[in-house]
Amino acid sequence: AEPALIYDLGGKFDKSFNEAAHTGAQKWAEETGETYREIELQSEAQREQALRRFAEAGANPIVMAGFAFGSALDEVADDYPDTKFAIIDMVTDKPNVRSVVFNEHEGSYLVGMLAAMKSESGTVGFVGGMDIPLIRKFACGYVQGAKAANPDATVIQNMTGTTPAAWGDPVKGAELTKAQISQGADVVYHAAGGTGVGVLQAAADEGILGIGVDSNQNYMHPGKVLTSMLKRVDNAVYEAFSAGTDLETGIQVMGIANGGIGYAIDENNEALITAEMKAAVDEAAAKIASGELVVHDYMADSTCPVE
Amino acid sequence: MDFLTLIQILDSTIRLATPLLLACLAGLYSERAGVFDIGLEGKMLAAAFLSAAVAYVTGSVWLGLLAGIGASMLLALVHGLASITFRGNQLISGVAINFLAAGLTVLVAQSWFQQGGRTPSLMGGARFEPITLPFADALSGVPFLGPIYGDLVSGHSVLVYMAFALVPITWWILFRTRFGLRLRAVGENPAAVDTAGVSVTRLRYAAVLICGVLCGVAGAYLATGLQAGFVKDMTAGRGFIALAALIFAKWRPWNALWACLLFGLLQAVALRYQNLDLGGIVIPVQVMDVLPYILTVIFLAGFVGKAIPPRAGGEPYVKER
Amino acid sequence: MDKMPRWADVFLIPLISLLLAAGLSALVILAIGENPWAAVKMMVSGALGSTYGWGYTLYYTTNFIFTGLAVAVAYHARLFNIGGEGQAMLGGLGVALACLYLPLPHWLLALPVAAIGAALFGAAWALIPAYLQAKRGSHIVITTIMFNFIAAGLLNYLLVNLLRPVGSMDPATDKFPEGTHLPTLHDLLAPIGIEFSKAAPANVTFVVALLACLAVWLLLWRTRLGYEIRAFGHSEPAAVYAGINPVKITMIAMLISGGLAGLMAVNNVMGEAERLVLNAVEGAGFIGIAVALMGRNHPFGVLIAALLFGFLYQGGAELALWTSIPRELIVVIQALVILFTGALDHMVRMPLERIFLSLRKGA
Amino acid sequence: MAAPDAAKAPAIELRGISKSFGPVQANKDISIRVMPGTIHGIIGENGAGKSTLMSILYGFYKADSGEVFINGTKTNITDSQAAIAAGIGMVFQHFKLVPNFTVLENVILGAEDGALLRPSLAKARKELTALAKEYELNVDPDSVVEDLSVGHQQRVEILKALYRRAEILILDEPTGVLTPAEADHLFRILENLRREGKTIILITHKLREIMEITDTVSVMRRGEMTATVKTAETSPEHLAELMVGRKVLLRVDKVPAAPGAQILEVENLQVVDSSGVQRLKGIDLDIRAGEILGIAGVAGNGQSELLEVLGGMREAKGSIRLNGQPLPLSGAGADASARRQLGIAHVPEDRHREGLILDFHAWENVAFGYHRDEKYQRGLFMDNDALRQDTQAKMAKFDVRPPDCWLSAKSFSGGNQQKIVVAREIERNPDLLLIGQPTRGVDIGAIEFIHEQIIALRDQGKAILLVSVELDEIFALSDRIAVMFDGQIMGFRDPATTDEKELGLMMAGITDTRDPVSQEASQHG
Ligand SMILES: Nc1ncnc2c1ncn2[C@@H]1O[C@H](COP(=O)(O)OP(=O)(O)OP(=O)(O)O)[C@@H](O)[C@H]1O
Ligand SMILES: Nc1ncnc2c1ncn2[C@@H]1O[C@H](COP(=O)(O)OP(=O)(O)OP(=O)(O)O)[C@@H](O)[C@H]1O
Ligand SMILES: [Mg+2]
Ligand SMILES: [Mg+2]
Repeated sequence: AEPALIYDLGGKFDKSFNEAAHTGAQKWAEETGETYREIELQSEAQREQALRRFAEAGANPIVMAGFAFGSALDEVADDYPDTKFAIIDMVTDKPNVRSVVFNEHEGSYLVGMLAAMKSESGTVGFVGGMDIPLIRKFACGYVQGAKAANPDATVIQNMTGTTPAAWGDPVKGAELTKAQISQGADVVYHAAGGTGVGVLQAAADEGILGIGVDSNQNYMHPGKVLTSMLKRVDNAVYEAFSAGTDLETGIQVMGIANGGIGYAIDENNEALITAEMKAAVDEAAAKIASGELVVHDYMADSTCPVE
Repeated sequence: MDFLTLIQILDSTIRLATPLLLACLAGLYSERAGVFDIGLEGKMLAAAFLSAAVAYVTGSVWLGLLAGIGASMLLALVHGLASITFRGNQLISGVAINFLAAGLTVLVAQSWFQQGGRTPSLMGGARFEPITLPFADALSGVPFLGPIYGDLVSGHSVLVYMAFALVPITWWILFRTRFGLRLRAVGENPAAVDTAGVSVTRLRYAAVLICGVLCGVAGAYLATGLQAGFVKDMTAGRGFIALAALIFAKWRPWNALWACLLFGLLQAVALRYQNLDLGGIVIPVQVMDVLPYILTVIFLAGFVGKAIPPRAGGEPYVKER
Repeated sequence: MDKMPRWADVFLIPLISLLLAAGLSALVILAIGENPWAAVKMMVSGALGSTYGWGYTLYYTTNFIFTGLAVAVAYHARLFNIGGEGQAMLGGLGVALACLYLPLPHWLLALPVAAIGAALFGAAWALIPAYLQAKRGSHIVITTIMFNFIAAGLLNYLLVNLLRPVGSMDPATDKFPEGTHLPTLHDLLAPIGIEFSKAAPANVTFVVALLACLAVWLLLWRTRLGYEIRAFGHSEPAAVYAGINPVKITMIAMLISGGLAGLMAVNNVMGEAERLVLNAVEGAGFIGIAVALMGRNHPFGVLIAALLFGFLYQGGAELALWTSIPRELIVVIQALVILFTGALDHMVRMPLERIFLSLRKGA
Repeated sequence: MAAPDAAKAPAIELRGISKSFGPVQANKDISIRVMPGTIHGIIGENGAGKSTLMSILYGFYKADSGEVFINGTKTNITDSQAAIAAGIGMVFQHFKLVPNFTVLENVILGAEDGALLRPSLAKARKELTALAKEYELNVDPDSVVEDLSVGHQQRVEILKALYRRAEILILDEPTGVLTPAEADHLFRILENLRREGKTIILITHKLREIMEITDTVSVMRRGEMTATVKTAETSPEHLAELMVGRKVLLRVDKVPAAPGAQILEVENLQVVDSSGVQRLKGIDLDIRAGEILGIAGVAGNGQSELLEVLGGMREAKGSIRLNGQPLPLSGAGADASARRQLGIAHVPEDRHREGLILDFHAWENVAFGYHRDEKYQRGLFMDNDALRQDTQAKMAKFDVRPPDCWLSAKSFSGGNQQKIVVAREIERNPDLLLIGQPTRGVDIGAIEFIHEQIIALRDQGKAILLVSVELDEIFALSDRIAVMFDGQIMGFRDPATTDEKELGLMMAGITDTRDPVSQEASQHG
């Protein structure tokens, strides 16, 4: 059966989260020469219809990019016991569902270190998308990393909004970034989906550095993006598609240890990252992978040890 | 709130007020001539898309601007056809134009760029870059004046300066020229214009097309100045806020400037703060988002001042004895 | 003397407008490199080719009946209510509050209670624009536009800050309790031996919508109130002459209109999502304008037009799913229908009138 | 064109002008010649096509066929611009002024000298001063038009035309809205213009005005030009006959009134309209059973407001008693339906605006205002069958043609529409009938019928308040006449002992000086 992929509201080409999912699906399609179904949601209310329509049409497995599918999937999963579902960023406890969650705090920790090491002002910024625990998890990891690299570092944090619209508001992303720059930030990390396009744009326009998220966004403004926190949604989608109808259900945690999380260095940003920065970060990554260094997960107890 | 933050917020206000101001002045021409226009939003949106698309394809933001104006004028023409030539309901026509733009932009963007209804990001010459005014750098060291001139006044794209310059120009056109006299007359009593031997149809088309031009600039600014590309529904209600500002301004150019700056300020504050803490009272961001609309309703209710629209507004001109 | 026979006015003009809209849409599809004929076939099979398709078509139809009736009732009082979107949003709030906070053990009880909640909240949202129009002459089109935005802000605030269950990331209410779940067409038709798709969301609210059509027809053409609404809509000075209170009629017509728009929430919030999410209305309030214009503001016309738009909506969703034609195609069609039946009415009408005039002279 | 020819050529010549609006033929093959330096009157009943013809001459409408010659030259008047260029100016029945512009701005609108306003305004200011002196056309150039009196607004219209160098001036019913004094002033202006060699076309209903000022007069009837005669060679009676196509009886047969009990008593009635203008300034009147009180006056002097207050369409201060019972004048119970309950029926002045819902079927209109009556209800619903039967009966009795209750009101002719309204109100058998302009725009046959019905109702012992701007109608029907001016009643007169002249002066607000004379007159009578 054809697999299917449903993107969240930010849209397939948000250059970030959804686009990562798309990349994974494309990779699978190119490698296998097979086809898949996909749809971009236009509104909250369509989640269930999209899910059902694919299930009705016999798509299998059906992958959903985004936590917001949780409740729709809860509804639908039981009605199609023979269909396998995979949901990203959310845990749904159904026998035919694979829940893929990422240790975003780990990757954010790494880019936080890079940001603090690169910053000349000692102030770095964070622009989140929708204000939800998941994004706070990014922020918290980032702050921890920055403080680890420079205990005196100041981190300015802003969230874009409280609704899914916060994923697709580049104007607001840019304005928030400009505000942070005026407060002294010279590196700004975003975890804001399509909104981040505006963040990186503003950073580039104002001559400071941005940090991308989810996908490798270094190419968007070569030399102006310090790095990108890689959340290998593409791998998750690729794996789910590859597994096909034999998809293993249950919870799958993707972290530094299993290559699900990382940071990006390529020709667009190699000049920005010195050897010692790289060494420091790689060391931390190794420690996290080995369990020697534990980055606090905001979602574990809804608190963050550092501000 | 310290001085620098204030400058930042005002700076952001100017950027955000610009599309409102352009659209508001656009509406002013149309409505002063007696053609109500709730299709500002749609015209801006169409212009935003086509300007971004053409700027991307050609790499020239000026060509993009022209294309955006063209798209907006095309919709203005439809509005003119419906409300002037075929004497249809201007409100319904406006509603239709908004939907037409909302649908067509995504449809065409999707088939053109295959990026889920958006254009690729614009780079370099495909965008309006900020202009640094003379002496901005020289003055940057001066306290107080430096930031005001250097950050607040200088450093916007050419369209911003154009929008602000349009306020006195519009005033002058409306109140000091023959065209303005006739335009205002046709919005108050078209029969007077008609019997004076001047074509009501031509005047109204002129007004509607000027409205199209300005909406086009507003849309182009959104996509190529404020942002770097088109995304679906990127006007996000700005056309309606501009309409609200127009009512708030009682259809007068200078008032329009103040109204748009006020609404721009509200947007700037809403962008910057999730919740605004005013000494213990926390104003949620949603309140700031809807404040322009609430203010307009209060204003419309006539509790503060009275908004009297042009008398012949909204009505097609039918010859009567 | 009428310029045209009645049937031409009632059927021919909307039909021509629709054909024009369809023709232009086909051109748009061609322009973006797709095959319009294939698109139509896919829409028909997707919307009408299975009980699953029908289930969605009727589900959307139900929404559009309510919002279309809302526009139509206001229209008869010469009020252009484009606040259906906001009123339906608030209707959703009414439904959600009723379902979440009232003990409703069975749908037979839950349905009327939620319906009352929906209608009350929808009507309440029409109240201020109605009052301002009636008492202070504030243009209802502008105020209802503003109220759509205010409704979105209000709902946003409530869902994010007050109604979202603790620990949830979605800005949405909790699931409604089991007792409030409405029977779907599957549940309703199974006892009489008709196999209807279980997955489709069409539910008992469709029947309510049909009843609403009938009720609106009776109201407008068989009751004193309807008589007064229509008289007021035709001429306000005449209404005053006849002792019809303009303020009262404006208020009542808008309250009924807002209530009808609010009732839509019974279908989408209670019948389908079973919780209140952001933007649950999905533009149905605006489609109501197209539906009412197309249906000539007559309840049965609204029913037909709502079916048509239900078909377009579901067919469009299918298109978006299986082709690269985005769902926005429906928005374009909707826009063209509004344009031709509403704003460019004279363009269609004038040549027709001329034809009929010459036919009559010839005869 | 050679000069001697021009001297003889008519200033205006129309040949074979026809114009129809859909099925209505407003002008049929009309030809007319107007010599330069004369005042040419056009008279005709309502809807005869006078305004249409003039609008064609002014390029406001386009004729279906026909030709226009100005000063002997065939002129193609495609639009008002062309008419203005040909030296034609027109003062419309409803002024075409921009209310919130100043006089100066209104005058230059469309006749500006360049793209900038300043020079045009300065030039116009100078020229207005000159014109004002020359023709007694004084208005303050800087006042805003909406603040001016009707008479002054009309002067602005004339100034507009003269500023555009009009040699031919058309005035459409210019005195309908003027007081006699203002009308006299207007006529002085017109004579000044004639003296300057301008050509004037004057449309009016008033035979007196025609006789007073015109040189020649044309009569129109049902879209056709029936005659053109020299004013000096005709008489009002003759013109009236030409207008309606047969001998007109200016009297209605009726027996003398036998007034009974006091039905309506009005004391100190005051009305202030929404813009703060006082429309009624303390009205006192009473009407007895079996009596018709006619209210005469120039339109706009408060008659409409009086009817509206009595009919419950408007709030007021003061007191009204019906059959001795005081009526509320504001709030609940002061609306039209409450008044109807108490036995007040009302035939409104404007049947299109108020009396009928034009898009409703005839049967729906027959209940209009009475739709809450018990007999039209069946449970929750309206009893449409009862309505239709009722309609059919009334249509038969009042000879409404065609007697089809399914036709929409707009498909009936004016006279039949008015019959439907009158039938509805009279058949209710009211104690008091308010009736405004009962025969405006109604053909002569229907006029007689409606007049008979009104008299018959009086003879049944009902009280009737008649408002009409037609003095003939007032004289024909009234048992007593009250004259309104500026929101006040100038006095009551007995129709048998007064005359048009006296009423005319009262309508201009002049009573004191005339009072002894009128008493004298009544002693003679
Ligand atoms: N714009 C129009 N559309 C339709 N019918 C019209 C129009 N203008 C005039 N008519 C009709 O043409 C006929 C002649 O009207 P016109 O106004 O010329 O009469 P009139 O002699 O000026 O009457 P009045 O004395 O009432 O001013 C009438 O039947 C009128 O209803
Ligand atoms: N004898 C008749 N002559 C003309 N039309 C008739 C006749 N009998 C019935 N009709 C038509 O039948 C219909 C009766 O329906 P109803 O009275 O409810 O509607 P209506 O008042 O015409 O309004 P609508 O057409 O909007 O429903 C009308 O369309 C009416 O025109
Ligand atoms: Mg006339
Ligand atoms: Mg007339």
